[in-house]
Amino acid sequence: MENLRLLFDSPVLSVQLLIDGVLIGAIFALAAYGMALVWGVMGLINVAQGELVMLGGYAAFYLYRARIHPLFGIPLAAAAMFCFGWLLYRLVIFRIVEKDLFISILATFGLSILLQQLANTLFGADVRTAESGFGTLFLFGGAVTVAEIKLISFAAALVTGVFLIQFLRRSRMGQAIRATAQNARAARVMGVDTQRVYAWTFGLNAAICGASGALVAMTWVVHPYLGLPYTVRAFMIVIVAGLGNVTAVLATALGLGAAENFAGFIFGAEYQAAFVFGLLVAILVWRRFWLARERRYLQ
Amino acid sequence: MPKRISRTHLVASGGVALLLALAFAAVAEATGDEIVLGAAVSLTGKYSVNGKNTKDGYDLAVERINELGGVKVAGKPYKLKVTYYDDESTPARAAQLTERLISQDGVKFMLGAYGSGLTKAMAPVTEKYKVPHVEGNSAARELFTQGYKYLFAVLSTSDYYLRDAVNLAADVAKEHRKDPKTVKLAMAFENDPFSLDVRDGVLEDAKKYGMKVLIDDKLPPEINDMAATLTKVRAVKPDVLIVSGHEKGAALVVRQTGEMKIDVPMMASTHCDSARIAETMPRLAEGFLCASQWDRHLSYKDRWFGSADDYANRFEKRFNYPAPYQAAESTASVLVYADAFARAGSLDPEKVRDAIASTDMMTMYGPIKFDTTGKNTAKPMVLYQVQGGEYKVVAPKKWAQTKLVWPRKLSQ
Amino acid sequence: MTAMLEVDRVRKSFGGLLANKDVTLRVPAGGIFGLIGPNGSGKTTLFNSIVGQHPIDAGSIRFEGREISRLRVPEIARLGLLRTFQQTRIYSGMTCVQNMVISVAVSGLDWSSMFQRVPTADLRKAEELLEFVGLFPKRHLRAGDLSFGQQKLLELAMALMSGPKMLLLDEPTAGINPTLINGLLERLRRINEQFGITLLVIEHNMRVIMNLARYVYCLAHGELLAEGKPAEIQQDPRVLDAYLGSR
Amino acid sequence: MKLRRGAVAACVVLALVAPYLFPNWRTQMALLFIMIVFALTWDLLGGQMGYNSFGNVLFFGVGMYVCAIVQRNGHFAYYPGLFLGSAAGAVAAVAVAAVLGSGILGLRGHYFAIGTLGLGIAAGELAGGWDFVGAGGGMVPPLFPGELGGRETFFYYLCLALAAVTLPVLRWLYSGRFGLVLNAIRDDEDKAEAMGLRTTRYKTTAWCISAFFLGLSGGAVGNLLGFIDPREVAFAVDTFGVWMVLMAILGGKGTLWGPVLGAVVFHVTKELFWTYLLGWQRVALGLLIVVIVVFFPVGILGWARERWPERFGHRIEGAP
Repeated sequence: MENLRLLFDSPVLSVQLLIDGVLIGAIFALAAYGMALVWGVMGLINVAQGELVMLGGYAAFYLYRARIHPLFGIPLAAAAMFCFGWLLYRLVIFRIVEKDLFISILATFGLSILLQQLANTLFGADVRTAESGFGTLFLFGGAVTVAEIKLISFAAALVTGVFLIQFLRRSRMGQAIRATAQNARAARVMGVDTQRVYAWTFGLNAAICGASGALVAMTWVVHPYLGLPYTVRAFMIVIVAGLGNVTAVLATALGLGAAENFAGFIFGAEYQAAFVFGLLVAILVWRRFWLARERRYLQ
Repeated sequence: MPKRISRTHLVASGGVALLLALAFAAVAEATGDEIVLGAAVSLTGKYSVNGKNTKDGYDLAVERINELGGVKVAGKPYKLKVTYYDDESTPARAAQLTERLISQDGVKFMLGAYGSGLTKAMAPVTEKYKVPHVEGNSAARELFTQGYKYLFAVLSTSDYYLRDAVNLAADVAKEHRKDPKTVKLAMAFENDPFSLDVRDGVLEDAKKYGMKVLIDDKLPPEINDMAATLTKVRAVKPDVLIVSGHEKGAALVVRQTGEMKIDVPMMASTHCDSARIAETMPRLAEGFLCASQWDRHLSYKDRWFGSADDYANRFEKRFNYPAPYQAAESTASVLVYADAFARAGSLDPEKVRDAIASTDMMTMYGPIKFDTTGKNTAKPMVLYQVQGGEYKVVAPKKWAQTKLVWPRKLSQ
Repeated sequence: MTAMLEVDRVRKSFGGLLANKDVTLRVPAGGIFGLIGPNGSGKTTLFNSIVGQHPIDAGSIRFEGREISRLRVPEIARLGLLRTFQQTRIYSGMTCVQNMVISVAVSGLDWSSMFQRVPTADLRKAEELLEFVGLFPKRHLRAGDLSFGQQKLLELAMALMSGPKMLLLDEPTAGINPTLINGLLERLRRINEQFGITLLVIEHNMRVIMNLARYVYCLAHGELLAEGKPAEIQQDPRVLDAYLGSR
Repeated sequence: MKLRRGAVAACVVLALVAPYLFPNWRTQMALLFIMIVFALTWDLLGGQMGYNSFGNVLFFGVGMYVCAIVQRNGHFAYYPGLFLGSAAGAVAAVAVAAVLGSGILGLRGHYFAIGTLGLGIAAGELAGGWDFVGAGGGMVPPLFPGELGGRETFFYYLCLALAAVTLPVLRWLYSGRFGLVLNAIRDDEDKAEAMGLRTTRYKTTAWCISAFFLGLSGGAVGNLLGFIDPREVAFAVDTFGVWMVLMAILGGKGTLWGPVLGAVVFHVTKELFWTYLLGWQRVALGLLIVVIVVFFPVGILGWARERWPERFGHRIEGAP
């Protein structure tokens, strides 16, 4: 437990880990918003979530190539991905909405490997990155560093969260989405075009993922196979936070990012992923026993 | 309750029979005046960048050799041809495809896949079928301690990738009148056979000098962020940071050390040239040390391509990107075959194997001479440093274009 | 007469809504008892509390003198206290006979019987009971293909198959063709008399319950409003108020 | 009846002589049998019991690693080592299933799917970090001692035997009370509990049976491939783990022969893709998956049963 002692010896490291983790979590939060939205409204678990992030990253990368500053790349990538999401809905997703959840998991899994491979063929497998040109902030006399781009991610996560809440509350489409989420059949009877609502929802999801992908391209690297970690983390976050609560999603995502970063530090990077998935199983099992005491089920 | 499933039986067994028949009918193999080499390369999956390099290297060699009239075996000219499959960067697939190439497609000579894990899975198969297997992209030392007789590698084994970085660190320490013992190392290696082997080499040399290893992390293959490891690096302030994790690892470490302002006087990584860190992130990559099997500025020559530089130009013209060493070593593997076919004067795999074993040739990739375990002991590794956005050879001394810049200047 | 089921000051709330408010009732062994009350008076909630579907907030529930308010559904079922559902629940993908044969009393099953083939005795009993509820001709159909009323009968037969001591029936006549109701009542009486099973029946149809039950409990607003013989209950002004008021 | 016996006999004979008829395809065919075992054991939970697991590959990996460890550290001769190793692998897999059972099998619906997915991935990551089993470098089981080609034939028959045992065992299980209870859990688990059935016991037992066969096949596949990688061979959640599900669904889940049919169709199609669609094979596979689940969610046999219900022993009309 050498690493643990290191942490106690210089507590400022914890600050660094916490900040980094929370900022990583902000990007997970974006992917998780979209998943919660699609899951809640369309009853669909989208396993291709990470691939949407990946495609958003490529969109930002090519915009960057075309000499558009990545900061403007974020909304542009989001807009491009909205169209892509809409298209995807009209082509495939509409067939699996309102079917068994398990069907949606498998179908979107198929989509995810298809998108991976297409990206591999179209964009090449090279590791890409979009240089944002942002600098680094120093805190605590240089003991803690924060990349500005990560702060921007964090801000983007907050802004998107607020936007999402306001959109769902205020706009006509937002209200239609909420009505459909509550009861699709009733909404249809009331004259809501649920197909259009679903297409919008999925497009919105893709747009949010696209924005997070742009941030990934600016913060880390983009390659065709980066999706799975985002999908799985989005799952976890949504399960823990529940479907209807944007604030809870954000809080859980930030917490997960921090927990993961601490785990990587303490157990070594090789057990970081094992820790995350172990945690997922542990949370589920714990909730199951906790509910069983209540004579209830996790369902 | 009687469950009547007789029809089900019929449907099921009928389907089985039909499909099996369909599958078996799908094999045909043409051999005219062609020698077919088999290769499973990673066109998809995590090694697909290098898999493409490998395939391009093979293709360029085959094109060039055929352009020059092919290979003369016992007076008769043959053209070369490569049959490819995609191993998807997974060992299981690679082993299976090797088996298929040999037993179903009738391939008698195998070229290597990209990656030690894959070759580890393939070597037992080629060994079993007694099929020569010349590869230029799998450098794990373990491959050459199994007593394989049909496996030959034209490249330096992976434990040599970053030994020079350790040696350089020791030299620098001596120059500054310090004991190499005082040098502190931090290491992060991807958790795969190749990188773990690189780690072994580094550890061995570090032990030789008595250096202290402060951090020894294994990075998971799907890692997207190195913040946890780098925070540790900042805390313990090592003199050398060594990273190996294919392209992703190289790109991530350059990017994140830059962003987190991790100030380590010497940083070294594998694969930074194929990750193109100097081209895409010149500011952050400045001063990084990169291990390479080969460089276009080395003064090697052969009769097919001319000098190393000629090869690089030809490659760039053909494929529109600068030749990485992964392509050069793939080309060299084909050249070994061309040379061995001519000397063996036969296409009998046994005779070809013996001819390969006695190879002693010069190529644009470097001298090739196999020891009894099948690895090329004649060619050294080189170490680049990124200086002013370009890769400059700094070690070994014999090939050095320029002097090492130490300590590395932190970008602002 | 000893009490078979004792419900003592049971309280259950969902969020802010108090569904059962200190309900106390004693069901003696051996008869047919009715549980009535207007919609939303907490009858089904009480059933759910008794069989262990959800925890109760306060109070105690005893079955044959044994405290069961902390036990879970299958444990209570194995004691011989079974319920049927308002919306029927059957295994829709399996045939009627299959539905029946896995409904045998679990207390008689141990590890070794897990992998057994279904004994012919069980098959015979299943067919007899299907005959009893009038589903014998349909015994090889998928249960999911039956009509709603037939599914209710199947569910009743499944409950009988496991030889319970007491059955809680949630609106057995709802959704059944009115012409068949008399037959159903006849069967319920025979279940009580021939098989010796105590019945507690939730019912909306006043004519039915007055005809069937020997003793009736009436719930309103989550509280026990009145209890007594059908004739008494029928005259009770509070009960009339509750029903009329709820309209 | 005669026709059916004839068809079965023909299949048995074909399977027995196949390695001599098509010696080049022995490894592929051995893997096909493993795929059949995968699909069958997945269907035991997913099809018959309605518990869609994404992590069954966990038991496969446990069996593979335990077998290889016994072979490596046990200093036995090859065949005893393989035999003991496989047995130990199967026992270990069953033990893991039994221990995890009460916790994981209490999850329902998609929580179960995701929980098992997490288990499978976590196991791969743990094995990938553990130096005792070679960490990310993987393990190499001992070399087969026999002569050239003997290895393929040996493993062909081993895998054939495995599939040939799994199928009748499952058939026997489905024909009795056990199968009926599993179906009851699938149709309405709450009702099964309300009837007093000890559902957890049945579910755990089913999982253990599934784990047993997967553990055995893990030992065999580790030796057949000759190389164990933690994430891509042993705990290959995103390939084997998902393929099991697909194969069972493709053939028709909840039927005995569906998974077999699905495994054959899927394996052969996949091999053809990999041969003829170089570079695009995963696009084709992805499309195939989408098409399968969107258009054939009930699978080949399920579709056939809807089409010709009377041939499958189902009656729609009343009374004989």
